[in-house]
Amino acid sequence: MHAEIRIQTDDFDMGHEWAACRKRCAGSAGAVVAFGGLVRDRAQDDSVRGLYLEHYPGMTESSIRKIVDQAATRWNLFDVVVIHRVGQLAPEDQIVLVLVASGHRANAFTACEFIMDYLKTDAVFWKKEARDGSDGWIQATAEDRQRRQSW
Amino acid sequence: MHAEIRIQTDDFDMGHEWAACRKRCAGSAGAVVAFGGLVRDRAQDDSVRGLYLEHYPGMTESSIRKIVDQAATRWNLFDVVVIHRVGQLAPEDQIVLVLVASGHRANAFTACEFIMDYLKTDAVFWKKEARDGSDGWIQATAEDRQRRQSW
Amino acid sequence: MTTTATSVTTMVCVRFFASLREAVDREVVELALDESSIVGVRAKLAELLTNAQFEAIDAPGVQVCVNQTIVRGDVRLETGDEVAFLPPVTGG
Amino acid sequence: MTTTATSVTTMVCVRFFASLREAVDREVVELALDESSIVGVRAKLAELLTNAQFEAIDAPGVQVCVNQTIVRGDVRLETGDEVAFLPPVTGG
Repeated sequence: MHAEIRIQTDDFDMGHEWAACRKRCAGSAGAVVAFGGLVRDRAQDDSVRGLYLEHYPGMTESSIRKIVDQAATRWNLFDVVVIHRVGQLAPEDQIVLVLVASGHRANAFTACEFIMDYLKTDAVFWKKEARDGSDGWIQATAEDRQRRQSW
Repeated sequence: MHAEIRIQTDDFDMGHEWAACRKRCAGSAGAVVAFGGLVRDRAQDDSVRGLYLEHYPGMTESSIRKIVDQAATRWNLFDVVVIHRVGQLAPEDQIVLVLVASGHRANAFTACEFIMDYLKTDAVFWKKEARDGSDGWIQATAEDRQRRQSW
Repeated sequence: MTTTATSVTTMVCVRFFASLREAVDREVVELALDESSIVGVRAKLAELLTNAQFEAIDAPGVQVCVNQTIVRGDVRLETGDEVAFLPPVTGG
Repeated sequence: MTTTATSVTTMVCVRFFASLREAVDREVVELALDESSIVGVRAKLAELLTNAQFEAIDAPGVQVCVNQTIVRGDVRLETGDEVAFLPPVTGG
């Protein structure tokens, strides 16, 4: 299995990642599922000016690696790419990409959703949301923790 | 909601569709989920030489429209794109793209999987697989019908 | 001799897809119906096709459409209607 | 005067992230420990920080790492170890 984890300030190019993934598992993969997370311009009726993401170099990568390895063990995956941006982001920006290729759609969907749920609760990132009026560090929600427990 | 359904012999460009979808729902969408179906080079231990897809112009589009409208009613979607290829395809080729944007990831994942499950059983397409030795028309599997019933 | 409205023959177009197209070896046929209904279409096709071909379009799982809408049981037809025989579908 | 091996002071680096970095107004501190353990780190931080700052790093939900591995309870430390205080994480 090909697994790739990148933490970067730069944006990523979905078309490029999709093509590279297809090329790596050409012929064997029947299903590719991609999740893209974007910065929204509103949160709980406040307008959002930006999002600042912080990480712990080295530890963040290994926290994601653990999640990806779990997914690869539970489902039959050919390819996993996780790209997570850090630093200052603005509304409409891409935050995260999770790309999963498998033989069939059920495994690809389930593994991609599993990885996203675990990223919310277990990946070593911190997010500060700049809203109109006040800035604040965001935590995983009760729903996030529930979803994580459900796996 | 923006809904787009295209049946075409030409290939599609994931990067282009992703960018266009992001642009249409910039700021409001927090989650984009894409499913890509690819032609595999093997099926049940036979090697596959190609896949021929046939459709019923007009009726095929309306069968997909029904599926998309159902998804949009059940989940809160900003954008849905379904591109389905027809004609002669070779292993590694892209067959289908389902792209769904929503405020949050749960709705986007669920709606995308729902649309794919219904495409397998309800969309008006026929597929003929050219295997080593024999060609044959494919039917939705028992698992496909089960998944469709589960919604 | 002039034809009256009641004696005008109903002309429909019948389409076959995928495995059924191959089974009946035809994509489209124009039928002049004695009885303006699906039952009338089936009667004409029984004359036109071999037994094996007719069995293919009469098999369980085959759906019948009129003007791109799936119909169950018998329905009335008018000239210009498009009837289609669809084998089990699968997309994605 | 020469120091013997047993009297060498353990030097560790302590890092604070995100809300904790802001709360203690520091990113990294170097600490010379009297006691070579997490307990020793906490004792030194209690001296160095204000009460409010210490409460922030001592709050429920804060995780302690040694060399990028989360630890629970007390563990021994050696010179060169990196200790980190992590507020609740969330990615994606």
